[in-house]
Amino acid sequence: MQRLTPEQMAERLAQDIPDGSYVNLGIGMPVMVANFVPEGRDVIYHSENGILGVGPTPAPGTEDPDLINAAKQYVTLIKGGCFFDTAESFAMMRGGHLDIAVLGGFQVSAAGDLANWATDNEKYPPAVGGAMDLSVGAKAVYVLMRHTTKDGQPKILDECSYPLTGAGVVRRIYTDLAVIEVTDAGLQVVELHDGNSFEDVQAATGTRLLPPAA
Amino acid sequence: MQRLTPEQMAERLAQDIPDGSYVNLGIGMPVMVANFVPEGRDVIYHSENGILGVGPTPAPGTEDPDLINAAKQYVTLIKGGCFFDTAESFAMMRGGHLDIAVLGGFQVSAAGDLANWATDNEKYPPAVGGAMDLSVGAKAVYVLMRHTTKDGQPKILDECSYPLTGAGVVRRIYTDLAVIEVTDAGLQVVELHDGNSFEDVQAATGTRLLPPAA
Amino acid sequence: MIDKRIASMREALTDVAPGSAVMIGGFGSSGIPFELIEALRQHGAGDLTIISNNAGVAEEGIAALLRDRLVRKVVCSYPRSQGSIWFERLFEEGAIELELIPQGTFAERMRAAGAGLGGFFTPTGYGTKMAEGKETREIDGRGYVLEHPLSADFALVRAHKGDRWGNLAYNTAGRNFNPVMAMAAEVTVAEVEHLVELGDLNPESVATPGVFVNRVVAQEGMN
Amino acid sequence: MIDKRIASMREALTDVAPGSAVMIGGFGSSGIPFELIEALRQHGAGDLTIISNNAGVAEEGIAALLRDRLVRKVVCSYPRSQGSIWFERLFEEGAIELELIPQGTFAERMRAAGAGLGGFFTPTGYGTKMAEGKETREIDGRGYVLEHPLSADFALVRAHKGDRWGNLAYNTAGRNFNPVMAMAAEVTVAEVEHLVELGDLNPESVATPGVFVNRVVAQEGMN
Repeated sequence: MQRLTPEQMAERLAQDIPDGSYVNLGIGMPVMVANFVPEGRDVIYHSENGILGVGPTPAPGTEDPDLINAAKQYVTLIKGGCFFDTAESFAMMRGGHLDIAVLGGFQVSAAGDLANWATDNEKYPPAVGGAMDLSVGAKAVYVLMRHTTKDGQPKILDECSYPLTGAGVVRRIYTDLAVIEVTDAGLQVVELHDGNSFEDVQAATGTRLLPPAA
Repeated sequence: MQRLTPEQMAERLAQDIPDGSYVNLGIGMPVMVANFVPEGRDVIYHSENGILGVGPTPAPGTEDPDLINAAKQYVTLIKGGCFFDTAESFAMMRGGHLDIAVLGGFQVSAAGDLANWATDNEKYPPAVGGAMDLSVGAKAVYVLMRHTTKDGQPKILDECSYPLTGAGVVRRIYTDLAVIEVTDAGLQVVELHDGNSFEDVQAATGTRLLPPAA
Repeated sequence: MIDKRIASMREALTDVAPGSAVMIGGFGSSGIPFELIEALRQHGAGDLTIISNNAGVAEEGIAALLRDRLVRKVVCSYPRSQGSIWFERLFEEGAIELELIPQGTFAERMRAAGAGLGGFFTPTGYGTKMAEGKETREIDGRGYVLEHPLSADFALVRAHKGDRWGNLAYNTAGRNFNPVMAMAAEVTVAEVEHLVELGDLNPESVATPGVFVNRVVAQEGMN
Repeated sequence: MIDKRIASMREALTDVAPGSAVMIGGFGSSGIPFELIEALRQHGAGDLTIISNNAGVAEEGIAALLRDRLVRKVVCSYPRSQGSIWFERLFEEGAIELELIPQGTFAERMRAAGAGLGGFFTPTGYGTKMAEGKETREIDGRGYVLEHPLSADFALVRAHKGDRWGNLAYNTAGRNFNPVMAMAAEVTVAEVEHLVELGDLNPESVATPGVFVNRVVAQEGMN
């Protein structure tokens, strides 16, 4: 099977971010999406710690120690950006003011449930951050994740076995194998990445998929 | 009986505002209190529309059209003052961050209930503003009002007949006849203005008062 | 390219339908979007619900909407300032509905709408007429009233400066209700005294981030 | 005369008793009151409940409090950043209690405490483990969880500039949790990079009005 690299996955998702969107990118693979937004589109990135208009990594030596993103990496502010406190930042998120949240995922269910904050390892501390607020608050939640775990187990399942981040919140799943939309009828494959057959992708999935329109 | 003028009433109340207090003065007689705070005391006045550090009336011609107090009069900002929005302003009030609110009153009951926002005239529109938030939120609520109505009816009563602003919220009542503290034992007269006997003040009151300590 | 500028007050309000709920920022005469209100009056959509702290004085602002009988209902904390003749007249006639809300609850209900909350318990109004018909509860020995979010179809706000992304900064106490209303409405239209270039506003002094604003119009000096 | 300045970090924390609940502002390494945390560590009061978004990395800040075993419980949204070795070690040992709260609920619970609200309904966490044991309710067809205010005995916050009345202004994204924590605690102590004269702060850019702050201490360069 053909698997996209993380860069290719981020690039594919970036194509679906419309001009003028307000977007929150989660920690991990999602933050890479910012590097691939097609030229000519104005996209404003939100960071949960109180930034609207997150810009690129600063040149070495020019870092502002207080100016970091949700992943605690140094960033800059673009022209037209602004700062606010956490309560207001989450008002934006929970209040439906952001167009798209791109989140990583441990598991996604057929009903669009998302699990991405805790596993079943009780010795390893859970960490939720802003994921639950984004999952209920953004107008659209896109999950960017590998189709299967490192040892080949499916991550798209009938039901999530890990604790949920949000129930029925996922709109689309962008994996290294396909793009899948969560619909009332079920998980609709909207795109198979080059060289992958529907049957192969179905075989790597823990729940029934609907084939793409012919 | 000796009745204090409104200025004298405001001056009397001002003696009881400690140095360093954050104070909200209601519309009407209460705003006059600011003119009488004893020299050497730093008092910071809050205005519900989003000002901490309200200063005196501006010189004619120097008014800022946006800089008004709760009574919609032009004011200034003192050095060290600041501005914020209404939600934050009422967070201050309701959250117990202001030391004293001085409110006008239509009626006060023996239990410290306050009525100051509506009468029983249904043709006349009620108006509540910030009075209810202040009455539950300030650390101490002082009522500044005449002891009786224009036609001589008592305003301090067993029970308020007008709709309540807050139940059991009043700490002290400053009238033109006396200063009265609301205590668990009842309405305790703490001061009779010069020349007034306890019996005279009791006669002008619609509920039982406790005489001042001898 | 994000550009929320609209050429005129009139064009910014063409889609206000009769029966709309419209928030209007300001307190007394401070921070009031007078030009947008005048454009709303000229637009002429009636049967409006006006959500604003006060109900206008003389023939100005909201008072002119009342005078022209465009308003079915006023939602506010303090309808009768000195000179609120039109509100008082219509109220006495029974020609206008009034929903009176304590000012802090009023601001907080709009914030709740903007912040995606389903409601909150406030001590304000407990034990008074304002709590009648509402759910109440004792929490840690204190009485609270459950209040629900308050949203609207439009919010008309006024700022001192704004840019084409809708970032707004206010002058002194002109801020008041404008930020919470900008959060709470479906469509927020900002009247700005000064339209400035992107990057001219201090990013630490933007009191309304542009994400809350849909349209920005420079004052035309129409009043 | 209102003067909230305290001469040293140490003196600002002398009344922190063992078992206190202490909010600590900041996010990651941004806006963290590192000098106050170090003074708290040297003060030595144990059995603390630390309320902060993260749990420190390496041997810095909150991690040093954990290492010295001064902390009984951590209340936060994201305890394990890369390098949170002390939190992970104590957690695995079962030597520390964790109350994990979604970040928006965390901020909003502190704001509710500061704003005098008794609780609020949030959609965050509905249908998840976070809602277990909590009151839930459907409002207009959507599920919500009832959350209660979160207060503390002390809040340690960090600002860029502060004056003797406790007015605070922040640098860029260093604001984060500092304003809500300043509202929510019994006693708020502010560590400021620059102590400025009264009137030097722009009154429109003060993000934490002085009424929320009890003590102001200039950084000593102790780290």
